[in-house]
Amino acid sequence: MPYIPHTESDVAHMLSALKLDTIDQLFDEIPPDLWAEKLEIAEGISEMSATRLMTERAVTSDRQLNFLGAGAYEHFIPAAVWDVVTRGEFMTAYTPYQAEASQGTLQTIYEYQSMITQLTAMDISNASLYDGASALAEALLMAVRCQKKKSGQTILMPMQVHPFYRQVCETIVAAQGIQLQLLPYDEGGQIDQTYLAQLNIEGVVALVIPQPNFFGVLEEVHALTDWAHARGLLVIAQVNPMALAVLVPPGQWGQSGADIAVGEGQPMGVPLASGGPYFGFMTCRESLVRQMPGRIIGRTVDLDGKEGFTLTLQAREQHIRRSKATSNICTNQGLAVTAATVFMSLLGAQGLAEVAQQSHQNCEALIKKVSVIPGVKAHFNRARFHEVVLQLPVAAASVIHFMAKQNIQAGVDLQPFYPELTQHLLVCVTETKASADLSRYVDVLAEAIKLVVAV
Amino acid sequence: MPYIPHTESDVAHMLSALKLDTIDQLFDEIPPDLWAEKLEIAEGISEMSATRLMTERAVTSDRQLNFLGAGAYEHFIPAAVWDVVTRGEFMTAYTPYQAEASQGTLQTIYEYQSMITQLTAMDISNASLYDGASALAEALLMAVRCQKKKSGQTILMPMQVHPFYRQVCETIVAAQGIQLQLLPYDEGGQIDQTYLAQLNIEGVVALVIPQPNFFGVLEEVHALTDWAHARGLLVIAQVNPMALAVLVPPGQWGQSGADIAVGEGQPMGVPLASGGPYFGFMTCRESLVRQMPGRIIGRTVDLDGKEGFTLTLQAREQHIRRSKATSNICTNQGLAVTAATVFMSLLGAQGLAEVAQQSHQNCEALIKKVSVIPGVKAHFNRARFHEVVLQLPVAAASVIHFMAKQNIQAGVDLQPFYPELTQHLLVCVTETKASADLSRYVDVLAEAIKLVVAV
Amino acid sequence: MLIFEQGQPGRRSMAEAPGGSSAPLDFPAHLMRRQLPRFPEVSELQVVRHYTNLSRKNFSIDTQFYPLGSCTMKYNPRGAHRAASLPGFLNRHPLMAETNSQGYLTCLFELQEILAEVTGMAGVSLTPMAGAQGEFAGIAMIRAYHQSRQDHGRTEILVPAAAHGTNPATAVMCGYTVREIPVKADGDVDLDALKLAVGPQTAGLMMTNPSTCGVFDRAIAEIAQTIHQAGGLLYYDGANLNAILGKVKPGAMGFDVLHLNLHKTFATPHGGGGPGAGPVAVASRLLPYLPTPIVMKSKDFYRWSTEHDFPHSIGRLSAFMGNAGVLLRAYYYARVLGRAGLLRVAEYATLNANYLMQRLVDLGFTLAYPTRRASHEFIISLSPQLKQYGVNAMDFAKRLLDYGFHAPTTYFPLLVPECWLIEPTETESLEQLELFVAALEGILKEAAEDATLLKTAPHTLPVRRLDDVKAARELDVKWSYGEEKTRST
Amino acid sequence: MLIFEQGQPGRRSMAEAPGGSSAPLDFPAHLMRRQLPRFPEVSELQVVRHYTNLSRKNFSIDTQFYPLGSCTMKYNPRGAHRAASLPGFLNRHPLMAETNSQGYLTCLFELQEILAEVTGMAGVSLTPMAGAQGEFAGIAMIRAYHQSRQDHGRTEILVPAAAHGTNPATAVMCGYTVREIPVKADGDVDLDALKLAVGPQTAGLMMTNPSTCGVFDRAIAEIAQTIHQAGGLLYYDGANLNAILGKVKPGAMGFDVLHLNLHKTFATPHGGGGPGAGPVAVASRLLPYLPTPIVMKSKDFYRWSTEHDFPHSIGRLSAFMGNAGVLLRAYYYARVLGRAGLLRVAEYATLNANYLMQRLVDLGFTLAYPTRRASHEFIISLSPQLKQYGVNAMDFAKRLLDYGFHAPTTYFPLLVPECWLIEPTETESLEQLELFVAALEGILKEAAEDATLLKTAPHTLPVRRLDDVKAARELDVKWSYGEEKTRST
Ligand SMILES: Cc1ncc(COP(=O)(O)O)c(C=O)c1O
Ligand SMILES: Cc1ncc(COP(=O)(O)O)c(C=O)c1O
Repeated sequence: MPYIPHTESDVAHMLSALKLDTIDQLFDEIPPDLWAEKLEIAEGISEMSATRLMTERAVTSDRQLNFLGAGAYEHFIPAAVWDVVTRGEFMTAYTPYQAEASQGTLQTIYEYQSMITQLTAMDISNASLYDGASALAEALLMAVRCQKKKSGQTILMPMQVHPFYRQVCETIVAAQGIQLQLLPYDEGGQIDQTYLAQLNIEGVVALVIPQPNFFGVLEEVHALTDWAHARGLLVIAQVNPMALAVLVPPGQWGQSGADIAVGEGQPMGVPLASGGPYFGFMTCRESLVRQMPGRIIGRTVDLDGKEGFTLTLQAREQHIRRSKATSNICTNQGLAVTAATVFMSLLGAQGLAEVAQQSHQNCEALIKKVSVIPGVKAHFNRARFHEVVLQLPVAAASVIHFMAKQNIQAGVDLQPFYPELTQHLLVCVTETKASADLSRYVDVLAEAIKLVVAV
Repeated sequence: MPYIPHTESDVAHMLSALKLDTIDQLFDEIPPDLWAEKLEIAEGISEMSATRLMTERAVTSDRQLNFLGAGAYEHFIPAAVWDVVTRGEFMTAYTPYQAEASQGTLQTIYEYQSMITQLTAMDISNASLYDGASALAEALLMAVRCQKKKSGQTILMPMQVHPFYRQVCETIVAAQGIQLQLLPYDEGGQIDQTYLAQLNIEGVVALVIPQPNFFGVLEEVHALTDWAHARGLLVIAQVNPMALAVLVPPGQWGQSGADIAVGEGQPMGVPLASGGPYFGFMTCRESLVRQMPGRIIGRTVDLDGKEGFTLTLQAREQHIRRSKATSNICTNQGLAVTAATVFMSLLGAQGLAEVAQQSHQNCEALIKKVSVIPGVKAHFNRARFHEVVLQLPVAAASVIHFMAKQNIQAGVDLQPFYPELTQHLLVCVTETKASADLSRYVDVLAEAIKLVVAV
Repeated sequence: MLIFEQGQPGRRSMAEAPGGSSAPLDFPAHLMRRQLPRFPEVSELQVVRHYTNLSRKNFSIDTQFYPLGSCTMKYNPRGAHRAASLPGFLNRHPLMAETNSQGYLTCLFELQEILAEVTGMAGVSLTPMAGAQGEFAGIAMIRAYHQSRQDHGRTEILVPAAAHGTNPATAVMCGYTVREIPVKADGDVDLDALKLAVGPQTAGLMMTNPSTCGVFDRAIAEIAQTIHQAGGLLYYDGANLNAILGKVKPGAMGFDVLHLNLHKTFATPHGGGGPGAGPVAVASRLLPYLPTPIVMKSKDFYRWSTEHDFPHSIGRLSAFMGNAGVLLRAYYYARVLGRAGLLRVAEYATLNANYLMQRLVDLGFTLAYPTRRASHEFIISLSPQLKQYGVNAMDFAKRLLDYGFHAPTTYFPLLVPECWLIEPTETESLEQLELFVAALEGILKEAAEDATLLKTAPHTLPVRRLDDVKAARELDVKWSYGEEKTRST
Repeated sequence: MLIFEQGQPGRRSMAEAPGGSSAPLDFPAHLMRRQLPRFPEVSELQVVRHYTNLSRKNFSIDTQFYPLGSCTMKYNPRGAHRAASLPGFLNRHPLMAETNSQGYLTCLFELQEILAEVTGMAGVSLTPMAGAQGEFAGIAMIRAYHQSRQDHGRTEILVPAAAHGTNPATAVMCGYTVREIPVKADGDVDLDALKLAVGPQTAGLMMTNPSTCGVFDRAIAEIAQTIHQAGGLLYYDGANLNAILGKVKPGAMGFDVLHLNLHKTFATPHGGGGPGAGPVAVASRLLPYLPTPIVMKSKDFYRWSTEHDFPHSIGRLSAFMGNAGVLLRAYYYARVLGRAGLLRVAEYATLNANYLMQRLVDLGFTLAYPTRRASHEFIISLSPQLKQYGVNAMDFAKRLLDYGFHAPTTYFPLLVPECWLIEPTETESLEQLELFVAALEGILKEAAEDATLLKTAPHTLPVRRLDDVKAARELDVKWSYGEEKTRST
């Protein structure tokens, strides 16, 4: 029996200790009419067959030249990261409820919290949320809790926050009657500050600032932060951690810094993996810590005064506070956080900055190369980070389709999300791309456009 | 500096402790005329670049449908095996000289020795030799040492021992004046017993019996063993451990069993990996243990009487006995042995038998399918194990070449090794092949033959 | 020692840098970072050694028996890990073209079907990233259902007292108020109390069955009827599905919506706190509200659902589509087990739990529900030991760590005093259970002879009992530079 | 507990079975096995937990400082491991068609070139599977060389007294007798003795330089001249190449043939005793004798050498072509380090050794060669401590284990009494060296105050000092069934 160790004589011994004849008798408290018929599921297969099956399935998405970003970024992950992280002691442990038997996990998360607060220049980090989108949603809820004294619960949400993040926020905050008020972007792809200037902020509690935004464009974070703070709004930064190695961190935005900073942790050593497991990070100002959702690890001492680590401020959490908890989150994304901690230790701040720089330079190099194709250019004309909206002379969907057949993932068609961006492709380039990859991209793109035009 | 942790200030501190100005001064005892010029080697590259380079190189040999055997066998390896074996504590330890700090490795090898002796039905196993071929060579040397009282040092070596094994034996035993006398095979591909009957055994000390032999054919191990023992020869069994799950083990050959049994351990959980690291196993009769080469692990007790494991009978080894050692072997194939131990534990005896059976059946199924192609049939007509010599209507080399282009590794051309086998292909089928794989093989083989005939 | 304490200014793990030339950045100066974050500056060996050694300070399934009740710490097949780590899956961008993703989508589609079958429900969405997010999705669907019927007066979710904390927390996140329903002395929900509690304000009831009391609620049919008659819906918290997998389908019990914890029942690793996956399954009347995306099949082509497929969906719950890597592992697991294997899970999990329960009774431990069968887990109360020796459930738990076993879940469910919730799972052997029994026998003896030994336990772990109060009072949640020089621990 | 003690008849790790139908075997009955071997019968979890926990009983580079002299226990890059584990390499059959193997062959060809360059030799064969097999190949080539010149009187190989055991053992395996050459008090070979020893019977000299005394033999040029003038050849044992990599080429010192231990100098993992790889490199006059196969390049096509390429080869040494996986790791390592990085290996290995030597001198330890620079390793003698406290080199070593450091090599080379051969390697940090110094300071104090503590060490490991004598006298080298019932440990 796969994974079940019981021999026939084990079972006989156990049943006789229970004074029973069959295992089924153990279920005799369950009304017989509830018992299931045979499952309509195929018979089991061996590890060999299952491995072969999965290998064949995986081949269809293997060996793609990937220029997709849009919230999930292909960075090189040193082999040491997952070799260490997949050790049984990390991978097959539970949430560290028994602190003394979980010092490995606990210290690792403490170190993670230390690094994330360094990266964001914020005071406090939790131990992770599910992903960048749900972290943003939790940040909205948290902001509303923090602004309880204010009437109204509207949040200003720029259009150029990741469309999927906005959708997740909708789903999660809707039930609590929180409104998202969308902000338009200007012709540079940034938050439209003239629009802001005229905005009625009645009932508004917070402003979300993405950096870089979904278009890859950098926002004027200082001016925006100061604008919001001047009006008593909280500032929620939604940031790419890799970008923070080179960009001013949310803790230093404007006069007094963002209040909450969240983001998708995936760029820190977590593979693309079809979308998850990733992890959402959340950091905040110290004064807001009691409204923070999720686990937090603290350092303390043991009976002998020796340093040790443990879950702390648990009174915010569902397993203690139940209906009064700051969130319902329980299981988070521990192993991905462990990977991020090892990744950040290996790369170091300098290494992260170099990855960011190299990615950015590769992206700019691609833009330059691609601009020789007639009708192709960068759509927004502002500083950006490793991602760009390319304007094409044809519909992006056709180009994507053609290039996918050549095993090139060309980018994201923006039209479904921004109807006004009719022929626009969101393209990301990271440090993993060699110059030959860029040339290949340009050649196949040119070919694709020609073909589409010809049709 | 890759892998080197020294900062500039570390170096300055260390040099000043040494009262030196430069690292180069540490080399001042080396005559200056010996110092090297700049190395003609490319500049270093990052892990990312090196990984990419190696990935591109590896692609050329990826996704092949493999029907090659000839001493290296593609068996399915459960994921647990190498996940556990590549844990740092196993992979990055040295030879267990400090027993108390190496109980993991030592107990594992003790368990390995226990399993291998069970599999071979022999008394004693060592901790491994380099590979199957060098294990056989060491067995020849050992046999000569054991037969010191006999004059002469000739070993009977069947032609159908793996040709590469015979070459390795030549290389290794030649310097000590040991002769290999080749034995012909009969029309069934077995050791020719009528030839043996007339053989002058003057100066002969041992007989090598392969099971199965290089052709995949089973030898008459009982009769051969008894023949040799009746003449005072030692019997050296050269066996495939996977086959031993279903075949009579060397310890039970004839009246009194083989004296030494060796083989290639690779089928026990070690990947094909281009030929290594594999491991040679060696077992023997208890009375011969002091002539055995290589490490042996023994069980003992510690100061408190608690069970523990340690290197034993070290007086046979080079680090103690130097020029009087039983062999010069020092580093062996420890990690591969660790993998084999985990593999054998996971599969169990029943599992190994099923793998052997399934492989054998798949091979017989292929033979049946392939025999419908005109001019193709099994060349030898005796019982065999999971490997067969196919007679083709054309030269094997051309067929191999054509099928390789279709990413099928068709088999081994026997002509270079056996000039009389002019159109013969050695084909292996293991449990990893599904019925669709066999059909594909047959189809492409038929096509290949047609094409070659047409030329 | 923290990784921060091992660094030296300028030290780097150089092979890990991307290499290549770096022209100066062209960002506007005011947007550029002025100073690098202060990170550890360490070598590759230091990193590998540090985290390898840290890992050795954890208990885990791979190294210890881990009978943590409600958490289903069963063996996590390494084959599933390898399958999910295949480069075609691991390097797959979540937005990769569907034409290049048929293999991946096939796995998910088939997983949806398998989960629908084992739960007896009409449809499945895989996107929730853990049990709690599944709960959120489920309650949000209940809400959407009532709203679609203009049934706006339903403001309350009922939750049995034994429920996991995520249940009430979820209800509140979905805008509901929570009313607790008491549990009877036999572990079943108090049906009379329930009947009194239901009404036009009832949006639904959240419960697990078997419950976290470790027993199967025998009146489940009547409970369902009660809720349904009042116009409410039934939510099934699937955390305990391991107890009945293949044996009883939640759909048959009358549940309308549920989540599964794949990281429990489907044996995916917990990773020291995550990731998990909490797919939701629904009866047909809730199908329109499923969270998206969902994998659809049209003429042998697999694709993601669009808004046209699910215009009434509660929406999206994650940036992409949930914890894909966890889903692949669960799919692998389901395929290896197959029809017969999935059923065996419940059978042997239950056998192990009942056997272990009997053995502890033999030792003199006190069951919380002595008249009942155990499900896949059971509860003992250490109140008698507290009274007799002054040793509480936590002391027992900490001492158990010294014996090389992870402790059961302590002090949950809250309604049982000095509670231990014990779940051995089906992948542990009879011998392992006996070793656990022997340890408890030893500790019981120690409690009688030397209670301090327990009260100051553990004694053999990397640290002794930790000061949680200090941790909360003197909040220290990150390393501060400057500390290197002043500390001596 | 042994894995054998955890089994139960009939228990299996079932997912691992191949599945499928099994018709009865058609072998002749007398060739069939009558009874299955008695193997552990255990579950997958039992196997994973058992070997995971066993691994935790090892010291290793990944977990401890491991200054084992002559063994070069440096960091083993995980990137090399990943690269060698790529499916295209791992699943490649050794006899796969060359047309499908160009990537693999390119790596090996370039590795041959790199090794030739760093050793200053004319040609390389990668096939030897460890240092000792490299030695065999080298001495066999020396033999073949003399034979080709009909120079049959050369029956003797000279070996310095400090040589590793494999050197004399190898010479004997190649049919030579061995003569030991004494080493002087300063660690250099006794040149006068050497001059007396050479003659027409001299086939060659095997030596390492720097030697296992941890010093560079300054008279190497004269040694080479002496041997060459006598008609012998010089064999270089490359185990210590880490000390001079990129700094001095053995070819420049006059060596004719050598092996490299890639598992030392090129950072491939030792695996708890192997595998390694011991490529040989030769000066041009020995090229014809290289062991085969070798990778050849003809017009951008890479292929294996055939008998036509090397008709005078000493032959084949392994079934296929050596430890391919180790070679790929070494190739990766060489590429990542490159020209500058390879040179740095020697520089920083030497810096670490000399610094540590100085620190131990400061503590009052006694150097074996106090007037000399350390190479990448150095020797202290614990004779003074033995005299003063009755505590020998082994006692010190065992106590060091309690401090969480692996011990240096003890009692080798044999010529230094109470010898510790210490090799920190270049990948260890200054802080790590200081921690080691602090530990030795502590132990020195303990030796003075409580010698028994050392003599009965270790105290904190899975076992205390083991009885080697009993192990050899009452040989117990395998599990016997039936033991389960009788044992109690
Ligand atoms: C009964 C019960 N419900 C819900 C949950 C929450 O699931 P998750 O941790 O996956 O969010 C748990 C997890 O411990 C549980 O045991
Ligand atoms: C100086 C010296 N020579 C030779 C060898 C033998 O090398 P291997 O163990 O790779 O066979 C060693 C290994 O310890 C050594 O240190």
